[in-house]
Amino acid sequence: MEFVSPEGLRLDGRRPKELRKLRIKLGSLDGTDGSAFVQLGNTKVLAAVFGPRGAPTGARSSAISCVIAVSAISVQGDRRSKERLGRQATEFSRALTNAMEQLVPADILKNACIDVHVQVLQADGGLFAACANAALLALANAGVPLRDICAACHTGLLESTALVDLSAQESMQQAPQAAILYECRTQSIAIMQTDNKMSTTALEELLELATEGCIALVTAMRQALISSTVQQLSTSAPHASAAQRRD
Amino acid sequence: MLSQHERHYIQQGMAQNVRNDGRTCEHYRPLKLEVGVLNMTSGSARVKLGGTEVVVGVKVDIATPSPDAPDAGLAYYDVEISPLAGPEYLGYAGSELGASLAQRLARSMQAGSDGRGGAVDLTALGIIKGKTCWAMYVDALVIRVDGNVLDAVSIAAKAALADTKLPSISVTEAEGEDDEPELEVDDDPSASVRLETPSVPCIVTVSQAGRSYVVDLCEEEEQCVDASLHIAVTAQGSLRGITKQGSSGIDLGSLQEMLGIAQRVGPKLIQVVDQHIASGAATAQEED
Amino acid sequence: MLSLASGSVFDSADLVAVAASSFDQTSGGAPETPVVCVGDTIATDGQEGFLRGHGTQIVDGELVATVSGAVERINKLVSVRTLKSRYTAELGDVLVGRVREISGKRWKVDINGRQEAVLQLSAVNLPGGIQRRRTAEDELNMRSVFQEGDLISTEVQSFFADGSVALHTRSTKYGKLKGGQLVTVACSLIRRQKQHFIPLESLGVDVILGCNGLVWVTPHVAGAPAAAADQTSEPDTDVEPSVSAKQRAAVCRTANALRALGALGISITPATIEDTCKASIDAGVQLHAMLEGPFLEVIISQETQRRQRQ
Amino acid sequence: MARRDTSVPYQPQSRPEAVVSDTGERLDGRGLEEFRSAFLSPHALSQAAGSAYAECGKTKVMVGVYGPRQSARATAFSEQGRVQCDVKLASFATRQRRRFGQSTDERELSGLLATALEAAVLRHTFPKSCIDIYCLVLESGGSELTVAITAAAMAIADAGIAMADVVTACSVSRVAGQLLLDPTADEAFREDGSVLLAMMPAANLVTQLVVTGEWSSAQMKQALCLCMGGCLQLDAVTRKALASSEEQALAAMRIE
Repeated sequence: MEFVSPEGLRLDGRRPKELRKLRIKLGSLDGTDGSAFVQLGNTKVLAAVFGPRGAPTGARSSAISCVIAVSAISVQGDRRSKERLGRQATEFSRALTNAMEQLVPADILKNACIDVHVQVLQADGGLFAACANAALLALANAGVPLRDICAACHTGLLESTALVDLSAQESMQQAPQAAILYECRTQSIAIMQTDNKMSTTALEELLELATEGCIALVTAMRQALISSTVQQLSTSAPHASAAQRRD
Repeated sequence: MLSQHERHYIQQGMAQNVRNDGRTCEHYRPLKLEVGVLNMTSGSARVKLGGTEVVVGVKVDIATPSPDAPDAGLAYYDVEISPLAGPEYLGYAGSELGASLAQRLARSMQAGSDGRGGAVDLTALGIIKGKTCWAMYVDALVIRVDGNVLDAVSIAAKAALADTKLPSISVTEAEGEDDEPELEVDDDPSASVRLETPSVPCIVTVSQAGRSYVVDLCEEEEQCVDASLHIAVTAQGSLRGITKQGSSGIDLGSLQEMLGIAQRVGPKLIQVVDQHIASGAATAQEED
Repeated sequence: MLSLASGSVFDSADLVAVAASSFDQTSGGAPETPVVCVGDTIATDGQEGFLRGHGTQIVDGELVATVSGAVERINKLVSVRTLKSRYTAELGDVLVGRVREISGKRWKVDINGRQEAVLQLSAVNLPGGIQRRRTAEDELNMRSVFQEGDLISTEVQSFFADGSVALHTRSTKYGKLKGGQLVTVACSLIRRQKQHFIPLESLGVDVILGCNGLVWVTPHVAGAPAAAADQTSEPDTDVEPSVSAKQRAAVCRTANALRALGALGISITPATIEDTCKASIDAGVQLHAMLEGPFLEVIISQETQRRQRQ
Repeated sequence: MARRDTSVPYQPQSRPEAVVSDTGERLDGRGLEEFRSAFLSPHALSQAAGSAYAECGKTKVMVGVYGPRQSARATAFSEQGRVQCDVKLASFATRQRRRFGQSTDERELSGLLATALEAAVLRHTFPKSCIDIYCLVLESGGSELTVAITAAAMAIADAGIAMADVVTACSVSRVAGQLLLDPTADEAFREDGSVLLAMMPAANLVTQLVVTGEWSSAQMKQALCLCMGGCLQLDAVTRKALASSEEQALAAMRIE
């Protein structure tokens, strides 16, 4: 099975440095404080935020709790592969939780709690990158202050070519892969996950490509956030200044 | 969580046939139904009934038939409550609700032990008598709970089953009698086989509040009714599966009245669902 | 452009998009206020003495937005106002809250905010209206005043150290709410104004616009202040106000108007409520059809005309 | 360490094909609308507040009621007491040995039993607390839930908990178009539809209705009437059993 054709095209016709079709929809889930739907190729993820709200009677240890759920309809394989993906999702949700804890200012979390729930609707590779993007967009849509806007991207080295945004088929190979959650303003990496053995030069190349991928994703995410805010602003009131709200 | 006064106001409204959102007692909330939303499943559907939102996916695998029904396939029903429905559905409460919904959905589709008489004719799922058959997994995922979840799940299941495309299978007979006949699966969609779903029922939940009988309750109204009956009704109006819920008894007269309402409302609901399925299938583009 | 008339069920994001696009055409392009996203640097055009307001942070000398919203400058104070966040209380706000729990001498009240509010036993008018010290016996029958799940109209009295809110119902217009319907909308759609108890005689309803986005609608009671069970004159009897079918239809029309305005993200004022209800009566729209595509387009066109008049 | 049971019964379950002879006689000689021999005895457990043991043909069920007591699960304040049910099938109850542990169908049976009993128990008499009903099916010879409901109601009465009325349940299976009252496991296996009705005979209120298979409304009416007749018959037996156990208790007290 040849993953990169001589002309440099991948199985689904994309070039190595090309992301899959990205679709973002904010605020589509009623009954939540904030929500975000992210679709990258066939991977579809929906995230919802509940809070910040009064912590229930027992004050929990960390104020942000993140749950990533994989359901039977979202997995291609059989029951065993669903359980395996579910375990990986729980493990990744821990990494995502403490990344979010650093992103949200401490005073918000002092005596309130935020629940970030992510549901994987369809898993076709690059799952955890999509989950991280959806969770952060949902937080922003809920009006939760964030220190920085960040995006996540998944890259791999197949047949000595660095590919961005791997599909399930591409990520099934035992090739070196790297996924990062990248903070764009401070240009720092919040989460990094690598799979399979790779040389340090390969790692650098993958991180380089992943950063480019994140920057491209962030512009799309920023655009979605801005247009959603502009729409809400223009419907709620043509006048915007707070003073007028106090008449 | 409602106050006693809101509960009284809602019950009085039901008695006057004017509910909080202006509907009459036998009026359904707006229904949005799309088919083929998950392209990695054999069949899928997404339903929004008022605020309640459900996605159902149907997957098929190869399995060995049960000894009691060698020529029939197998069907499994499961309902999961997504964490998107809210933190209160994580853990025990969510799995409890999911398990009871799955049992009621299965009861409405249940076939006899010989695989016949079910909502979906399981004999159509048999491949080689006694050796191999299709196992059909109907999995529902509840994304938002806003009352009347079981009806939304059953509508989505009916639509997903109508959308299901079974890959066509050609069985090449084995020459020697010891080796197995090979199965050759051709998953090109144009050659796929559709299931017979006209006799698949829709569940109509009829609830009793005082002397009034109400259909399609939203979440607040569900806290104001005494008892409810989940009644699966087929297009012809016959009853397929019933379960009672709620903590007060139903007198016999009301029981007959509620069955009558379900048999009147059910076929109309199925007509609306079938129209959506027909039009939904035509516009099943990638929009989510 | 997604036309509403075709379908009948939309999620709030579609509705806001359609409404915004039609308003933009009339008010000529993007709104004049600058909009920033999380992580954008806010131009302080060299002003040295700027004050950091809500929704912003200072990162090595630069002012950076922490939320996406509209930039607001009130002389030196620069802040970013978001639209969809939860209710943040201000002193004197009139609220509609729901009692969640009774513990010790306090009711814990859910006001749809970041933290639960507290209503002290001392901050309530006791039945019988006499002013006296609270005895242990009062503490025992707190549940006869307000129970779990009860809706109450109340006012923000003060703040605790940890930022949570202390409420009071020390005036006749506040107290337990009966015989009506609750509608929840985004709190940014309700502007702080002098009068939050609004009688709408033309529609035959009384409305309490809670600053936290909870709106209580009841049939209009001539003369008496809107809706509050006057808990001072006689103890809280269990008489449930009976509502006639006509009154109920009026309450339902107003509630559906509120839901439609909330879904479209149009700010809620007595004027917009009355116009929407009158439009639905003139157009002869069925009560339950007020949330479906065709009527929503009527509201959008009505709101567009109102903006042109402004 | 739970042993992975991969064993299979040495002899496949023999399911008789013809269950109803054309003369309307069933395998065990009963008529179409006849009950199996029933044995109901309250107060079968000493340590429970109330208990009952019931046998209906081969189906044997033991029920223990504990409470009203503080509920283990911390729940919000409620003026109405809670009824918590837990139905379990013993591992030897069915022909194929069952792995012990809460399986989905046991959870469903518990839910159906709770709904059937909640309407009859006057729950406002024990606010903020709960009664726990533990039901163990020792042998499943057909319509286990029916016998469980009747036995549980008797156990609650035996515990002296206020009830609006006793609850009796009865089920009907449709085999080849014929309605069989109180079906055995073999008859239930051949059914293409079943109706289970639990009701309060004196108050004439239905507390549980579970229907599977396809039924026209006429057939449904007929099945419901048959079930109600069965419930009334069972009601007489239940009241007699409760009365006699009460007399024994009084007699025992008088002697000392």
